[in-house]
Amino acid sequence: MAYRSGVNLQEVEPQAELYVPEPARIVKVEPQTAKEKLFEVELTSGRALGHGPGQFVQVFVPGIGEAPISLCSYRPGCSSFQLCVRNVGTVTAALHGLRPGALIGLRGPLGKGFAMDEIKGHDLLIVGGGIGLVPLRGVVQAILAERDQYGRVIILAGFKSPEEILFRSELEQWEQREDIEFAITIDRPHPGWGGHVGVITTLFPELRLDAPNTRALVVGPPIMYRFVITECRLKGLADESIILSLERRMRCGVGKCGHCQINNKYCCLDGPVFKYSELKFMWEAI
Amino acid sequence: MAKPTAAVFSFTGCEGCSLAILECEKELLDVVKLVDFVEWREAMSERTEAMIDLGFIDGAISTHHDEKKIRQVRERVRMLISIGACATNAGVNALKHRYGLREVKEIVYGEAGAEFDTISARPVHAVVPVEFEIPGCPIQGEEFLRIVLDIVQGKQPRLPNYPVCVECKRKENVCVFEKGMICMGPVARAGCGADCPSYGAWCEACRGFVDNPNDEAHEEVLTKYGVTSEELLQRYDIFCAYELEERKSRQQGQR
Amino acid sequence: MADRKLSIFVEEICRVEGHGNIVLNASNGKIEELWLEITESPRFFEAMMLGRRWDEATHISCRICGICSIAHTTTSVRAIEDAFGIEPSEQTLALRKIAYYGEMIQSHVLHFYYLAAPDFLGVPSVFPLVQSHPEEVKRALRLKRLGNDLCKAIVGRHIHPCAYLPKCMPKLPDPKALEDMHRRCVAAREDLAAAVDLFATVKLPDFQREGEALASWHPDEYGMYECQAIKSTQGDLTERRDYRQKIHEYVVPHSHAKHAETEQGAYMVGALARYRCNKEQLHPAALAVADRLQLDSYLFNPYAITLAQVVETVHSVEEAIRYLEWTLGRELEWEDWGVKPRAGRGVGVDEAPRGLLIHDYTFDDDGKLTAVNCIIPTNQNLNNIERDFHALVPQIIDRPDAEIQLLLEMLVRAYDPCISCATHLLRVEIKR
Amino acid sequence: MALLVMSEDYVRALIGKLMKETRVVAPHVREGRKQWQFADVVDPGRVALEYVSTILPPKKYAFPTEDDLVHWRTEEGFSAEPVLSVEPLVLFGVHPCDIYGLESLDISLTDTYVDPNWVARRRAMRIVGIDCLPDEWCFCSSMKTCSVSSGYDLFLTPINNWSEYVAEAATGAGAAMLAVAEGREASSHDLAQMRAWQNDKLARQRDRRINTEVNDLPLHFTGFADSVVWERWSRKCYSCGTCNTTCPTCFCFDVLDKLKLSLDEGYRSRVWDGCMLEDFAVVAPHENFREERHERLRHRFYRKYAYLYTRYGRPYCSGCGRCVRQCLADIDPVKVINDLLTEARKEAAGHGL
Ligand SMILES: Cc1cc2nc3c(=O)[nH]c(=O)nc-3n(C[C@H](O)[C@H](O)[C@H](O)COP(=O)(O)OP(=O)(O)OC[C@H]3O[C@@H](n4cnc5c(N)ncnc54)[C@H](O)[C@@H]3O)c2cc1C
Ligand code: SF4
Ligand code: SF4
Ligand code: SF4
Repeated sequence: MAYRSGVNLQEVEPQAELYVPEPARIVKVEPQTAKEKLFEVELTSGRALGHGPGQFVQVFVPGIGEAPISLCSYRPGCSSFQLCVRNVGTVTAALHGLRPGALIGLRGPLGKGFAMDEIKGHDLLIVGGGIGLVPLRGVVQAILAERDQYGRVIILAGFKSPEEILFRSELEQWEQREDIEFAITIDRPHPGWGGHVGVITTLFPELRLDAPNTRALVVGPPIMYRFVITECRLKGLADESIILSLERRMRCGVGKCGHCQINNKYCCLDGPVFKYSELKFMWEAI
Repeated sequence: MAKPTAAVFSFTGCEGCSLAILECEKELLDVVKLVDFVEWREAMSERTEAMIDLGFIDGAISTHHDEKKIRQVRERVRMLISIGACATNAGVNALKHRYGLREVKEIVYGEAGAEFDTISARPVHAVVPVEFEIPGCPIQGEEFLRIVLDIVQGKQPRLPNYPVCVECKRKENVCVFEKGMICMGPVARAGCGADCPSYGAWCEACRGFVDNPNDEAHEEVLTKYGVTSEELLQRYDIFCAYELEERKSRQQGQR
Repeated sequence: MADRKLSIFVEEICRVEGHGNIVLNASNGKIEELWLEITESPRFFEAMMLGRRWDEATHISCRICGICSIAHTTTSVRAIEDAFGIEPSEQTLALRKIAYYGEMIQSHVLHFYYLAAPDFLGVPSVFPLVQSHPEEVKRALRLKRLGNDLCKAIVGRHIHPCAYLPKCMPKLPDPKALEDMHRRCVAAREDLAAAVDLFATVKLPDFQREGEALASWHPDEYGMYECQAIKSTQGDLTERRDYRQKIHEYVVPHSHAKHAETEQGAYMVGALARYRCNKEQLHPAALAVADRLQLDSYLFNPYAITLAQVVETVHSVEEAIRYLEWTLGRELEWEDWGVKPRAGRGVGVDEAPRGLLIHDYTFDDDGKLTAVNCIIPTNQNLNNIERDFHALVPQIIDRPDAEIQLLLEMLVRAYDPCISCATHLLRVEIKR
Repeated sequence: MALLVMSEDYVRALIGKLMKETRVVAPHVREGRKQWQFADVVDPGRVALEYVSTILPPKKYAFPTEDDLVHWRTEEGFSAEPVLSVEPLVLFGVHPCDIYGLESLDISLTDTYVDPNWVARRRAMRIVGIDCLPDEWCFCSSMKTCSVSSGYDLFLTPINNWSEYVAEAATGAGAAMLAVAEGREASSHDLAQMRAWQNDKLARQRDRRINTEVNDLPLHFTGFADSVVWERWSRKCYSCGTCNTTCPTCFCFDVLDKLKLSLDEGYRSRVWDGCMLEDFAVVAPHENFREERHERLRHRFYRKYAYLYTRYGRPYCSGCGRCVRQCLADIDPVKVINDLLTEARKEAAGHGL
């Protein structure tokens, strides 16, 4: 029989701390919008997290619970890191109630982030919808740290309304930069908004891309993926050049609990960052 | 944060649910460190005029007096939590709806019954808005404590949305269908630890239904075990009579 | 003070189960109105049960009362068994009794410690006692928990037991749990001794009123469970099924609870009634406690019901120990559940902690209920309480309102009325 | 390895000897019916050596229904530590399908990250396997789990109509058990009976087969996500998760926070979960990735026979039949898969293939 045989349990190394949150301190809290806050966090041990862009941590609020949150900063050498959290439920609400100095628990970094080595040397089309911009912010920071390693960098950001715009001052800086092509849109007209209006796909017709050399990094709500992927493919991007990050319910974050399974992938282990080519035959992915 | 105040108010019911709170003996001493009980007729003589943070209601609303009183209570309470099958679901009280109100009075009290105040039994949420509901007949002490903890911490409490079979199988029970009993477990909301099947009896869905019960499957299965649809409905009735009435009127409303 | 108008209205008497009011109107020392009003919403159990299958009957009727739901279940199951001609095995009876005494313990402890003791200690509820009498409170918790856990070990839980069915136990208890319960029952003797010490210091209000008392009777044991006949302090025995010949129920306008009487008029049921009827059959340990509390000198003082409960708790713990030992001494056997319904009438009579409880069912061929009558202890006591009121008030009418009110409330509480149980019961209203 | 033939009395005597040193768990009949449960042995005479299947698989000893993982405090800052209680254990009387189940969880729970609680408890476990006769729900012959060649210390095969057992040690621990056991040497006649036993097992399942080679299942599942089969079978599914709960190869869990009433300390513990339950794939806010019953049923089947098969190199189904034995709606994997295969053939015919 061709079944894989059992595991020699004497040879594996049990990870005693696998589910144990490590103490971390909230250093700073910055309100972003009505629903999002940006937390600056560091491990109390002083150890640097050592994460890559697109990875996440399991954040534990004592007594309340745990939730997966993307690491949204990428600043090698800096012992603290940032989490941008939208208040949607139990844990996120409790997080929003915390002040600088509060202690939380963290597990991670977890998951496969954006493979920066694979996208180096290419033009990048970065598309972020709403809270989807959160993991992408780390990517942009990584790119800017080594700007010369990449080709063109195009960033498209979409929000429902001006009130929901995240990382406002940073977006303004990106907009100012000569080495980034930046566009922002809001879904519906809004008093006082002079910029582009329309869903994010309405920014696509203007785009001129060198398709074979372009990698698209797309993060947003499920509905956005369907339309943005179609646009990317229309622009001639190959399926393996479209890179996405997905969200699922996660309890363990380490490929055991089964909640984040998307067809035969575990979102927490094999993702959250996937190539569209991996997902396109998965009816549960998008 | 100041210690929240709590009160228990009883309406039409057996008061088993208030007793279930008193029965958390081991924990009660810790609970009074978390919340201050300021009014609870069954257990204490004190009463209060002040606004109450947490009001637990047991019992259904089944008289005009009840109805008036619950409206007054609502005014005095920040967070209203119905506890037990009667308060959340009208409980067994709704069984009387199968007869006319006049008939039930007569059956029990004879002619003298005619002047008694009774109206259709309704859950609290049908009369005033409630913030949360803890089901069960009676409520489970553990669940009650968990929910009080959640509330004290500002956490949204949650009830399981899976059927009793889950807890029943975790306890490795022999399914009571195999003993010739009829079980509501497959459509009933869990959270009780499958108490009844674990002690060898059947589940009566005292916690109401899961969000999307598969009644059609249940009817089919029960037919397999020789139960008629009518008997099935009767079974549903014991604790879910009101829920079924509500569902029916919702469906009619949609049409 | 001759022209003092007295008007007391106690709305929703506290520390009783259910809703009731006391109404007292007196003018110039003459009582104009004095009654116990039951405002508990009527619940119509007897009607709701008609047409239901026999296997639903118990689960519905035990919802009459959450405080003594084991008693209701016991009586209901026995009515079903009576109707279907089922004789449960000795093992089943022994196991049921453990749960039954469990409830007696928990209910009595709840009453004498949580509900009555605050009166004697001069506080409004058990909560202040947590600070002032921590040891007593812990002892009360321990004893009450013992009662609960006895129920839990056998029938799953005390409020609306899960596993109490006609014919046999649907699940055998875990022998380890039984051993544990035995150990705890034995240890509880010490807590009880301390409770007895506390109640030995209590001074009861001075009041006596003679009257009939009814209780279950069993040839071989103190009548509680498995009643064979209803015994009266008048000396007569009434067959279980013939209870109607002795007890007459009627509706009174001021109350949702039916009242009851015998030919002698109002009568008393409950712990003191049982003591008066069957004292000789008590366990010697309980008799010794009765002596210590001088219960025999209070036979006609309703405030002494609380003391009788202390005595009965000792009895119940001893009985629980006896039946636990019986069960532990043998290998429990599986019995198959399978009840065959048949047409006929069945009557269950037992003692709820508050007194005589009767469930009377008639079934048709399909095992569906065609007639139901339930007689509940609190209902039976209501009449007696009102008689007590009328005897007591003239004796105390010159005292201050607050004292009158307290004495009346304490009197009602002493009967340990379970008003929700009375289904069909309480507020004190004093208008002078 | 040495073979020893033991009478039933000797087998029970061996249990008695093992009990002196270690906690021993074995199947026991439940409530006087044809249902069994792994439970602590109190009296070796009451162990059910001849049984069909326990309600819950023996994985519960390494992966309890509720298992505390983490203990945390906030008294002085925040601290957390792993929680693990392990105790040496002999699992006596495990059927081949359940051994297969335990080995499967060894694979998935050590893949990439190594689950500490599982591994510690599994290491502290000795397994005595025992062979069985399948009932009308078993389909181990289709799943090729009728016999296993590893995953046990000692294995007992009944011969001479359950009066004797051929004991075969596979490890040092197994050999040590044999060393204290009594019995006689095996003869070639005994070995022939062992083989006959295997054949008998296969023969009993002749009419209960999956109509394809199990190795081909991942392939057969490809492209049938939209098959009517899922909808058809899910119509009578309660979403009660009994199939997940009783499965020896399921390992999904939820994590609960249990807070002490003092508010400054608590546990995080895992409880069994199941992909058939309605809220299994719910994320914020109110999005359910498998909202429909048929989506959940499909996921379960794909996970067992395709996803995890490709991922971990073996099907995550041991053919023990528990899921259908306990399913009130009689949703039978054999029938569902055969139904899928039939539909596939019809479809292929429709395409003129
Ligand atoms: C890889 C990854 C990265 C992420 N990164 C971020 C990020 O950077 N920032 C961010 O804000 N969010 C992020 N999220 C999303 C975030 O994890 C979720 O919003 C978070 O888990 C919500 O947790 P909560 O406890 O606050 O909400 P919950 O209390 O879990 O509730 C959220 C919603 O889920 C539903 N729900 C959850 N559990 C149940 C249940 N058992 N039964 C019924 N309904 C249920 C509820 O309807 C509720 O509306 C990320 C998610 C993933 C997977
Ligand atoms: S006994 Fe009831 S709750 Fe338990 S598995 Fe069977 S049907 Fe489900
Ligand atoms: S098993 Fe059913 S009837 Fe029993 S407590 Fe649970 S929900 Fe209520
Ligand atoms: S397949 Fe059967 S056991 Fe599984 S969830 Fe559906 S009804 Fe329950």
